[in-house]
Amino acid sequence: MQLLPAERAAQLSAEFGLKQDEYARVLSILGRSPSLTELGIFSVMWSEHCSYKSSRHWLKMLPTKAPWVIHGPGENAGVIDIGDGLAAIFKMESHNHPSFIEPYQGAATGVGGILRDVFTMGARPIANLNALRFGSPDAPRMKRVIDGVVRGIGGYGNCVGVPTVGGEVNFHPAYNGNPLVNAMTVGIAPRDRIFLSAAAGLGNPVVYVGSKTGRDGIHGATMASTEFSADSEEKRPTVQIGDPFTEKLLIEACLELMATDMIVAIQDMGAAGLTSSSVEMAGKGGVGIELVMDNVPQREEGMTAYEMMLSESQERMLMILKPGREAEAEAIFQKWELDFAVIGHLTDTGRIVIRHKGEIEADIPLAPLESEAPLYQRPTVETPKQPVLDAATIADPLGALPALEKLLGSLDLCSRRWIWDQYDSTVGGQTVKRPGGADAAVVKLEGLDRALAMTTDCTPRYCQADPEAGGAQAVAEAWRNLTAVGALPLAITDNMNFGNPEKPEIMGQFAAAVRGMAAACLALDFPVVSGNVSLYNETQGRGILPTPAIGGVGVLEDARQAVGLALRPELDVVLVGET
Amino acid sequence: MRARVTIMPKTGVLDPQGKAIGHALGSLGFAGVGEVRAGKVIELELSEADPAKARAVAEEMARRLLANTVIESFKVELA
Amino acid sequence: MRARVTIMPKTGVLDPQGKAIGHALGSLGFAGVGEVRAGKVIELELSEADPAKARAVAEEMARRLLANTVIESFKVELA
Amino acid sequence: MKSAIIVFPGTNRERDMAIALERASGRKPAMVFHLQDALPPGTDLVVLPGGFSHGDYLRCGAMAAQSPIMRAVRDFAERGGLVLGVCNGFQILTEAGLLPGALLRNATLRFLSMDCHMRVERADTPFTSHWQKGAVFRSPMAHGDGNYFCDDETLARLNGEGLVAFRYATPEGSITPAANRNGARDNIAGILSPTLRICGLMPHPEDLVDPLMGGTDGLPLFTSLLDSLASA
Ligand SMILES: Nc1ncnc2c1ncn2[C@@H]1O[C@H](COP(=O)(O)OP(=O)(O)O)[C@@H](O)[C@H]1O
Repeated sequence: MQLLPAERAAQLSAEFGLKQDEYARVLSILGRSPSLTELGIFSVMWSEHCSYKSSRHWLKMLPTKAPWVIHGPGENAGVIDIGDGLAAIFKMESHNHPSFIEPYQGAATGVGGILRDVFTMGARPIANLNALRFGSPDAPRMKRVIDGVVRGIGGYGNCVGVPTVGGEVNFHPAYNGNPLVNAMTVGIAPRDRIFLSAAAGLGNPVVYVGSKTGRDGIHGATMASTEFSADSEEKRPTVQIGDPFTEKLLIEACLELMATDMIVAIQDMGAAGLTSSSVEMAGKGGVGIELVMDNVPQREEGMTAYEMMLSESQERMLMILKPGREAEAEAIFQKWELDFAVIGHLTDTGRIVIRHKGEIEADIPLAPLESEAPLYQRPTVETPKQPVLDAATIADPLGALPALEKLLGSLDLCSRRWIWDQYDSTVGGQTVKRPGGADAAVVKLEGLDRALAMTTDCTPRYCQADPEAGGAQAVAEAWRNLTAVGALPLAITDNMNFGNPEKPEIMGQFAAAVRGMAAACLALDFPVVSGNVSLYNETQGRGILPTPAIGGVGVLEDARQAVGLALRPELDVVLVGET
Repeated sequence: MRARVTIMPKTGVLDPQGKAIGHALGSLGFAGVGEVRAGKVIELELSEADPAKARAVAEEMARRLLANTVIESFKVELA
Repeated sequence: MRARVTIMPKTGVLDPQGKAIGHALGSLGFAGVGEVRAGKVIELELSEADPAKARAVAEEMARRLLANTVIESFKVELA
Repeated sequence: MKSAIIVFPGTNRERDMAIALERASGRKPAMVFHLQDALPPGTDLVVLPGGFSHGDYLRCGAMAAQSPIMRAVRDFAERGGLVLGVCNGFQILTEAGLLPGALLRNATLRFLSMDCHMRVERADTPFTSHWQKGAVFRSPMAHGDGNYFCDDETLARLNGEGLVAFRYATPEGSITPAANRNGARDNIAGILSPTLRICGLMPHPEDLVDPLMGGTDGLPLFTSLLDSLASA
């Protein structure tokens, strides 16, 4: 193995985003200087994006259990029992930084990534939603960002044939240099056929399927873990291109394979691609894994092991098959015209070993890679409480009618039709309530009376003023939107979008938002089953508004009981609750 | 002056369209097809008569609007 | 042999994309832009080494798949 | 009715179509993969459903039109079989030369997903007999390339021979530019072959066959087909 000279290794580790003490831990785990590939693996596995090192401490406060929760956080997506022998599988994920660099592709690949998180567990995706925050439309580049993001979400979802049924959008100058693109997918699977990622079975083949590997997005996961600066222009070559057509084939091929009994474990290659999928699968299963890079399907010539391990090429999956079933499985992927390659096998060494061209490129013990991953309890500062305004003392500046007109014309309240008119919301033939039709989208389960309701919610303004109340409010709003269509709210996924966690006031926002969310979840019996954290959402030192986006899912036993927004002339309007 | 701006995906950037076309040509029975790349071409009628200036204008158009230089490269030809 | 197939909308066929680009260039402040047409270019790596044969193959590919002659015309260049 | 739905790589509205056909006829259609070279024996209706066959790369429907199964579909059509193409299926039929014209990018250059209204231009066809001539019905549409184009001569022939099946209209039945969101020539939403046995249209009546999804406006397309096959 070619080890990096000590000085070079230290310098590179900093470039890859490892802090000095983190790098010291790498040295003590290995007991020697790392190779380039090893350093790459450590840096992505210990990035904020993959390790949740700043947020994990706080996320533990969220309630994650209920009798209907089948798998909470920790799997590729959350799984809940929805009756009739079925499970709903769902998650939300951010693609904020890539969407600023290349809005169309960034948003498109965000949708692709979250779809894979869901179908990798055996679900057929039945709906997509999104939560978007843009800057002021007059800010430089922002029109292009808005247009590109909306097109990208539509372009990907429409082509894979999963209806985009809901979402939300806000505008605020705090997002001028850092828009938020959060995508959510909901899928359905038989509740006794859920596929997990823990590898098992000494000698079992490790199989790669999907698209070929190119040099796309190398170090994307670490990019999502550092603040944006003016030189992020330089990071451009890392942009990944989405291929929704290949994703559609991958969905069909994986579901066909999942109908057999050949799969032991499966995981999508998301951020940090082959590295995170192989490390996590082997780590969870407590086994070792050996990969031969020569067998990885490659799109470009002369790729190194380092590049292949860190590539973020899209539309790829990794799985462990039962022994001797490779040919049968391969036939399915051939039918769908996808690459299929056995790239390694499981071992009992507890190590990940990467070989390429006869050389060992990496040899890392898996247990400490996980157990010694950095975990921070970063200092927090509470957001100062805002004085309560006495409405009676504030003069009416406009009069009721002009105020109403102004509100209806404001960016945050005006019609979103121009967005959802670009999203196919009916494909699948099960959409009972489309965007604009109800407080939550309602999608029926094919062949059954049952339907799912889903919504995304957050009001960043509230979270800025009082992160705890804002976090609770976002959960409560999701719950209200689900009940408003007649659904029983079951569980949520979340996407925590915040600024730089190294700043105590930002970490204070984060901690308070989690507290608020936890309180609301407990009070409403509305557990968190999956989620995603996106930190370092800042541009040149200015943070975004704290934005804990909530994706809620509920069930209706009879889709015919779904309630929409439309008022019919003969009905009375009744106001419930105190004003 | 007529300018032609050809816009291609940068080398190394995935070209799903080119890939699919290459595949389709194969199934149509065309043998010996290697890499296929799909791009765009935009033909512009410019009132500028000076070739050097016309080229400069077309290049600026490409940089500012026609090409997405994050993922695409472009070339300007005059006719 | 490398072949480049350029595919343009036929005259008389509406080219909304070209029109939109022309409009966008105008709003970016580019003056003196006349007609704008938007087309496609497909670059093919062919194992065929004989130029005449390579051209014939590329033309057949264009006729059978790459261009839709109801709405598009095409041109083959070798490089 | 023994219908066959053709599934190309990237087809994504085959399940919607199967639901509509089953709802009208009580019978499940066969799903036929594009690599097959024959239709199931006894097939009396072939449906090319919506989606993004081959990703809609190059041109919508261009690659699917060259699939092995399309030879069988062509033979079936030549023998007088009924062929319905919806959205991507319509694009494939034009690319295969089974219907004239082509579908260009929407004039708005955006994907259009919304309800539209269509006026039924003739009711004496296997696809439209359960409507009155001039009836207007609502249907979802969802496409990026639905802008019907043909040359003047073809247009004159379509109009002259009554081969336009559906036009985009206002809910009251007026043929206006505003009702024509994608910019199609003469508001054409769907056309027929001269034999009246092949029909292609852009919108998705199959997604409006159930009151639960907002209505049954699209159902007559399928009951018409059932009727014509039952009485054949
Ligand atoms: N980005 C988006 N994608 C899809 N649908 C959206 C998006 N933003 C808003 N919508 C839809 O527009 C409608 C109105 O949105 P919003 O004003 O956020 O509603 P509410 O305040 O009731 O949650 C909802 O049906 C919502 O699903």
